[in-house]
Amino acid sequence: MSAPPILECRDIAFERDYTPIFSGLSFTLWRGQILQVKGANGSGKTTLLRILATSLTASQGSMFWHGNDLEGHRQEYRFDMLYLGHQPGVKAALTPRENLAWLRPLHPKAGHDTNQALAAVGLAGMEDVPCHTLSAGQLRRVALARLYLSDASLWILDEPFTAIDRDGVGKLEILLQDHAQRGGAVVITTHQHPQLDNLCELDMVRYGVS
Amino acid sequence: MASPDAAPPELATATAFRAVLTRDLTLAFRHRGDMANPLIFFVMVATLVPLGVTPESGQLALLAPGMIWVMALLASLLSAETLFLADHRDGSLEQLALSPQPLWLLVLAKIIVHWLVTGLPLTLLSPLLGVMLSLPQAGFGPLVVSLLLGTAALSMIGAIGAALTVAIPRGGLLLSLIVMPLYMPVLIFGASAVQLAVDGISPSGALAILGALLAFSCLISPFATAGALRVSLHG
Amino acid sequence: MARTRPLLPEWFHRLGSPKGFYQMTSSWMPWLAVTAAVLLLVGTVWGLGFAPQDAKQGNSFRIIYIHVPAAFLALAGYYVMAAAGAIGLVWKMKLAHMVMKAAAPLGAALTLISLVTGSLWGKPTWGTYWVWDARITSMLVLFFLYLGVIALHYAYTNGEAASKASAVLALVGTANIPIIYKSVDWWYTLHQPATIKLTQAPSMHPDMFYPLLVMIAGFYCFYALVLLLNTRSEILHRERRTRWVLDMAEGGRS
Amino acid sequence: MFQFDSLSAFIAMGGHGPYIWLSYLATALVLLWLVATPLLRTNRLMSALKRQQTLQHRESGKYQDISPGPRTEERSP
Repeated sequence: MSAPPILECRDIAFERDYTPIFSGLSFTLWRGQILQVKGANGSGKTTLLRILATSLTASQGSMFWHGNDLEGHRQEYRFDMLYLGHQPGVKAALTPRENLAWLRPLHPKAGHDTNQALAAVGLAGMEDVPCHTLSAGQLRRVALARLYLSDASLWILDEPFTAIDRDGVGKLEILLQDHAQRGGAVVITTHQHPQLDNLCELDMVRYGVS
Repeated sequence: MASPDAAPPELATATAFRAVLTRDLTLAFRHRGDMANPLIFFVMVATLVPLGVTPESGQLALLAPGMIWVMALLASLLSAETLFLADHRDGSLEQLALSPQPLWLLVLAKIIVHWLVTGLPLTLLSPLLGVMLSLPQAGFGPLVVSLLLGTAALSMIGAIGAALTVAIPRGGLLLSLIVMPLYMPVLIFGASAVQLAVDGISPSGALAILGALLAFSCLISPFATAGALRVSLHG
Repeated sequence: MARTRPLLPEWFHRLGSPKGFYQMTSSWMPWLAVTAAVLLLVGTVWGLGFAPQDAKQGNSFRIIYIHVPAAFLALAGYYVMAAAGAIGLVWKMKLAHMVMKAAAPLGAALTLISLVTGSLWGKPTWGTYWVWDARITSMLVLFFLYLGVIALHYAYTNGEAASKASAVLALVGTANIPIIYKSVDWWYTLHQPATIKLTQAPSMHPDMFYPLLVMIAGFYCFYALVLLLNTRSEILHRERRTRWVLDMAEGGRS
Repeated sequence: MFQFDSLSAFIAMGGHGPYIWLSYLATALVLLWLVATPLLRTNRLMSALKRQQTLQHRESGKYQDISPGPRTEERSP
């Protein structure tokens, strides 16, 4: 591989309120790879994802983006990364269209049409319905619609499949596969068994503190 | 796919600022009822003074400048909590913090909307309170001008407290505790501007300092609030 | 990922490790305690017994020997707390956060002392326990600032977030202190220009002034002593699972 | 040169005695409290750690595991 990995972590450790959660965690994420973070509840999966998304700062260790220390390139990194957490990050009082209207300028990239994105996640015809009338699964789909709109190369998705029905999961798997093939990379956590090829795994139990 | 050596990404920060501004305005419009709460509180507290102190207009006139300002301060304090709470609960605050856009600018947009929705209506309503508390005629002009500047400064300072207590359950009372001392200079110059005008002295000096306080808080507050939000999200 | 730290001398980082700090300061404690006690005792006896009476206020001015040092340190203590918070935020030093957490209640207590002694001094001078004098009002606001920082610190369950949040509040408070003091003075002159300022030391005869210097030095030593005591107790509390603390517990208190 | 001619004059302090002694007493109490809290806190922690150390040697594997065993896999994984 001539080009440096999209994301490389060296010896990441995290402690919350002086109690260590995990330590010594290192991995590299190359283009075209999908990394599934596995581990029991409370093993720090969400914490790791929030560290990768720069929402949390690790107690120790360093992270490299395209070979550069993340510390100096936070803004470019965030420009090229999309993080979807447990909460959808969608305002219930607004309609899906209005929600995407304020979420898109945060990552201003060549984007596709909002209607196409909402149709792709199965919300066709519901673009102008207030989100508080939508179900939890539909709310998450509004957040997932951002994946169709953004050109960020690194996606960090926390439990993207929860509350999504069968065909929604199928579509999402295809989307992740295409993204990887186009040279992007994905980090996900899920308790289901995603049918994805070149899926690599990272088990938190190896880094947990005994 | 961008990589660091590509030209620095064109961030369109202005569009992001406008997007957050319109988002919050539409949200405020969707919850129109909530906009009335600080105003109702403002007028209700005004009726406490005659009930509690004296209905006699001569004495009320002495109290009016200071009391109206105290009530405006309390009303804006009550509404400061709503600034980030809803965004924190549904995760949109984290999305704002993780965007490449400068967080202090997005926070500035939110503070401006918060002022438009609470501070400005309070200012426009204050002459009504002036009448209720028999404020002398000379005081009305300076009252509106001082509240115009003052409520903006209060929204700015209140944002810091709101950001610090957003992750704390039932953080509302704590918000008032940590923000009240920072409100005092604004109250001092705001209320004395009206008092000076009532006493026939030109209030321009006090209003000028009030403007300086607003400028100072505009300079400090967005950055302090952005820093405080990142701390709260870390918690 | 640890923030790339600006260039700092090595001893600053060694000082940064709580264990290193604890062991280094163990030898200072007895000296500090003795000096503080001696200075405070000498100052009190000198101020109460040997300093001449004040022409106007008579003996009640002797309260100045605890009011002024406490007021002075209450304000200086806020800046110490904010500085420790800033160091903790910028260089991510756990020890700095511990120093800040130790400085907050100490500063609040000193502010309380200056308020109580000021009010007791006001009774013989002005006939009432509470007068909205500029200096005392600013001291009261400073007390609220301290209470705000302490309350915010205890509201967070996560210790680290608590230190960072209260550090931010302390810094914002520091930026506002000069403004608060100036605006209270302006407000005071607007309403009551005439009466004397309480802590404006009346034309100090040298014999009155020396005990005051001794008392200020004594309070400084006392402040350093309690700050170190609190920080060391916080270090032991946070490192209670580590080997060196457990050994110390077994080997009897060192 | 001691300012007061007698001990009782010293205590009376020319009529201002109560205020002066009260403020010195209050200050002394607060200062003592400031010194005492960290010392007490350290003592409590140290004795708790000492007790915890001795306890740990005797107490181990005290609770019997009551969580259900692994279910036999009826359906295919």
